[in-house]
Amino acid sequence: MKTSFILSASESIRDAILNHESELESLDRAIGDGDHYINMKRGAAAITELHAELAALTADAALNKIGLKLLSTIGGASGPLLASFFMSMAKVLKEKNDDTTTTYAAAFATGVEAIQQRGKAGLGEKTMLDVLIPVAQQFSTLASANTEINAICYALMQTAEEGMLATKTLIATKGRAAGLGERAIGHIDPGAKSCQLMINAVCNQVLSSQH
Amino acid sequence: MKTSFILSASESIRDAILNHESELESLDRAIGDGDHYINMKRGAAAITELHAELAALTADAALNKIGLKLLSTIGGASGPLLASFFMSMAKVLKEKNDDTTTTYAAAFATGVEAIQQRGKAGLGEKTMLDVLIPVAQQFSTLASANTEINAICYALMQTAEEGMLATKTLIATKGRAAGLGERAIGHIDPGAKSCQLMINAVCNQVLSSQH
Amino acid sequence: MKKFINKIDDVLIESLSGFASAHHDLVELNTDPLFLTRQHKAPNKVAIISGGGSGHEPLHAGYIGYGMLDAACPGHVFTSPTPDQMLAAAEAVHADKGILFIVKNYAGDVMNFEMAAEMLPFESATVLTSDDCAVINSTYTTGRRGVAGTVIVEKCVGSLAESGADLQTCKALGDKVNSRTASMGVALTSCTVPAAGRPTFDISDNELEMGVGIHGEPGRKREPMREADAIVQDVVSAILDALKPASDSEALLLINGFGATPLMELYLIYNTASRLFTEHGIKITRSLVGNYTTALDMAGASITLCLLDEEIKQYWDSPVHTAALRWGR
Amino acid sequence: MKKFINKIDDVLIESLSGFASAHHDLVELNTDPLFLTRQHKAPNKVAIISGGGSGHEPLHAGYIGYGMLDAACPGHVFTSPTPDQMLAAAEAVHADKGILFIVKNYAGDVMNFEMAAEMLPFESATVLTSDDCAVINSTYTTGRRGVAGTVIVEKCVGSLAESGADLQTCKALGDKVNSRTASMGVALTSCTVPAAGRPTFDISDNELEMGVGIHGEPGRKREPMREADAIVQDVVSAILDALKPASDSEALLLINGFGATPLMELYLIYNTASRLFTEHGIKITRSLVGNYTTALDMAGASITLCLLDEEIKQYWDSPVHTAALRWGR
Ligand SMILES: Nc1ncnc2c1ncn2[C@@H]1O[C@H](COP(=O)(O)OP(=O)(O)O)[C@@H](O)[C@H]1O
Ligand SMILES: Nc1ncnc2c1ncn2[C@@H]1O[C@H](COP(=O)(O)OP(=O)(O)O)[C@@H](O)[C@H]1O
Ligand SMILES: [Mg+2]
Ligand SMILES: [Mg+2]
Ligand SMILES: [Mg+2]
Ligand SMILES: [Mg+2]
Repeated sequence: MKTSFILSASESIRDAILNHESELESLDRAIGDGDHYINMKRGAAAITELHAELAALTADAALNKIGLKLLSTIGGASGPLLASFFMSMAKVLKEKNDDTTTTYAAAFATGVEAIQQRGKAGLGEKTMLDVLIPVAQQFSTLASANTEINAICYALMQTAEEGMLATKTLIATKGRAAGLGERAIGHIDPGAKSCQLMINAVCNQVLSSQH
Repeated sequence: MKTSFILSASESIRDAILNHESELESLDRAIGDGDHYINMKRGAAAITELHAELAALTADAALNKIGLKLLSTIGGASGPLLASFFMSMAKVLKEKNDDTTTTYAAAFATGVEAIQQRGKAGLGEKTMLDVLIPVAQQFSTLASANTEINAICYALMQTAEEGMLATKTLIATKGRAAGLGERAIGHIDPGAKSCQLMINAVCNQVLSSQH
Repeated sequence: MKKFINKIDDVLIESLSGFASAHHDLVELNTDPLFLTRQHKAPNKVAIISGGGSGHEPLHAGYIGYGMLDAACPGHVFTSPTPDQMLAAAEAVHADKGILFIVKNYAGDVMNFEMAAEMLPFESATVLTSDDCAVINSTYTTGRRGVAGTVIVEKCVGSLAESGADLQTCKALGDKVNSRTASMGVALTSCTVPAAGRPTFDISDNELEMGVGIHGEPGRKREPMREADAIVQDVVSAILDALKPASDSEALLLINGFGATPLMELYLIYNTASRLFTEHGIKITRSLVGNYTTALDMAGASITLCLLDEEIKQYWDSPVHTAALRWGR
Repeated sequence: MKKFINKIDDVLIESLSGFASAHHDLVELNTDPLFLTRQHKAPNKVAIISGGGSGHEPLHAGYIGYGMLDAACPGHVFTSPTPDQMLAAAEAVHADKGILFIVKNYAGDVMNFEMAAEMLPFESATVLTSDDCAVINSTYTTGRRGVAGTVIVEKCVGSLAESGADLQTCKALGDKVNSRTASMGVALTSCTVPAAGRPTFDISDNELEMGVGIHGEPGRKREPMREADAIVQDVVSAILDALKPASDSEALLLINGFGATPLMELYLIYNTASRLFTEHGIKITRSLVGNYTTALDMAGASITLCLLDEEIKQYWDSPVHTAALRWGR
């Protein structure tokens, strides 16, 4: 992976977040405390400020730095979770940076596992993991089957979207919405939404770089 | 003066106050603290409760008791002022209860003087005195001229109304509205309004007892 | 109107009962007439009594206790108490050195306390507090209103009385503290008197009421809402105009919330106000930030500056043990 | 949104600067990373550090000082602070007996403090407070939230630490106090996060939010507004269900305002709650009424009951000297 890809992907992510201000804000207002958009925006802005510094690093070092920066910037529940994701992903890439889809799938899966461990949560608890776990699984499956990168991107975007939408009918058992019981039903989880947005942004970045 | 007259007059006063709830309330909200109606209502209710006890007293004793009761019930600025009025009036009637219009005019004037002393205020300060002072003066003048009681009543009601309306264009220099400066202009003083209502009620009481 | 109340006529007594029960080690409640006295009546001291309309909590009952008040007479919400309350309270707490009434300068309070003082069988004196510089003083008016600065007067006089000082000495300190104190308030919303059931005044989302009184009385001016620094600047200027402090003065800065303003905002105001006063050469050496003289559920705050001298500092710093102000014991 | 603020991004730092300057005798502010420490660092004691999202003032910075916290890490409004803050705070206050983190049980706080603890070069332990019985505990959820009961935990543990107790003893007391404490809150209005600029939730004039969280998170149920006694009755029942106290228990009753509720109403709530608990055979022997764990400008209140024993009483009663809680010195 090239560091320049990380930089442009992080810009796409930031734009995706900024473009969904009112949606993210109202989702967290409905079943959380209303700050998810602000948290994500603060994180994205901090990474943008870091660009010059990141540009000089290898991809894994850049991802690790991004993780550390998010850890000290976002706060809330999403901060340590996303930080763990990037730092764990960085570790995998540091060991084996062979630029294969399988390696990226493995790195992604390791990142998602780190989120699971940090948050002690799994599938079906109405969190970002309802997007991330299915995406990680599918990514690994498709990568080991040597699926072409464009096809992988389309598939992951669709899975992310499905996972995000599926949170709507769930009762939350983790995070702030866990206090809500039945009242959480009918609302998409904000973290699931922002993860779907980020996956979408990165996939589109990959797709456009293929042309 | 008969105690029974005091009792029925106090009922007319109470009704007049209760019938002007929203007007009194909004006047004090505009240039005061909004409690004048509540204060007057509390005072009127306390006198109603006292009726059985008052009925057994002479007129002057009843008026004195009313003053004391108002003193311990109304509070605010209007409480001690109205209490002083009734207690001073009672003193005059105790000395000379000859049932002449001149005596009543003198008693009324003494009551109004007590208000002036207690509140250290005079004419034109946008208070109840802008009703009471002109009424007291006119009452004395008409009484010494041996004017017929009905004519006196009509005249006093008109003077009270004029005094009340005149407060609208004044700047307040006493009471809560004194902090307002120019902003008090355009609002009738709540205490002036309630005094006008009370004078009206008593005059009508007199008029109807003449028939 | 949404409030934690049952019957409107019972709000005051239920609230005072809760207060007396939560602080039964400090105060005792008498219901007819209504007044509160200090537990552990101190012998041989001037008895300090305050009171006024309710709705300004913790003023005054929250300041009953060692080093401050001996009794408080609460009136109905925003309505002066009546002389029978002061007489009964005085009877309960007098200790042969006379009674000092501390009264906020409002026509109603002044007259009710005055009548009580006239009827009182003991020696008494009165300190009228009049720190609200929103109301321009003039010979034609009843003068400035007493607002949050009253707390400073009560604290200092209370501590002096504790030391056994006589009535005139206590009154003199109260008058001195009052004369060195100026306050001004700003409201962002109205308060709602329970018995009225609706806001005392209407104010839109882009307005503020500059110089508001603690009963929601309109102030100097309805002004456009603006950033905190600009608002604080105007209040600070009014206070400096009123006190005209020498440039090396030492002062106590009190940021008082009116009831619905978060501490976060009060400290932000403190930050700006202390910077502005400091720029003016004033040394802020004492501070108090919180809800000390409120106006029910009004959003807003007042700024109070009290110019200190060695005597005022001494009595401000002395131990106090009340429900709302406590240090040194 | 009408608030005393300048730029939204500066609210927190300006407010904390005001706080640090008003209480410079008690606390010191560090800005990068953001944390506050106690002046007069105590030698040879467990260092107690708390923190969490801002907007709950005086929690936590208001509880820094003798007999309570050594440091506090404020996050952005309603957002957990980050591990670098805890690490720097720990570095500043550790005194060779380890660090005790007191953390309100919210996913974000738990994870950020956990990561800090993992990175910490000192021994540490964590007390998770989880007194909010609005959230029914179950094996599937992250469990109850930590709310106003946190103040009682911080007070007792802080006093114990002052006596020189070791880390595990301090943690054990914290866990014990927490397990004997239950709270539940009711909101009448929403709060408005400055950065959001609009109320977190909509609520009409005849509704209340039963079991609301201190960030304006929806609670158990949206219910019709009703009289105070009926509301308090429901909250008291939930607390009794959660704690199942023996009928001769002794308890501390805390009525906590969320920021915009007048003291008059809080004491009225105290009056009803203490009567109801007493009817249930519980002896209320300690009390605290005021704004101790707020949610910005939310109107509402929570009720907290803490079942006392001799040990908890001893550490509750011990001297404390912080900006928001002070007695005995
Ligand atoms: N234990 C957890 N595991 C995974 N994701 C979680 C967990 N707790 C919370 N989240 C995610 O974090 C999101 C909320 O993030 P954010 O609003 O930034 O933080 P906070 O909840 O602290 O305000 C939720 O929507 C959810 O997706
Ligand atoms: N010094 C005074 N002299 C005469 N009347 C006064 C004086 N001060 C106030 N008032 C009258 O009292 C009225 C207000 O009474 P009220 O609202 O019951 O008491 P408060 O002003 O204490 O709330 C004013 O409208 C005015 O007429
Ligand atoms: Mg959130
Ligand atoms: Mg009035
Ligand atoms: Mg009044
Ligand atoms: Mg949050």
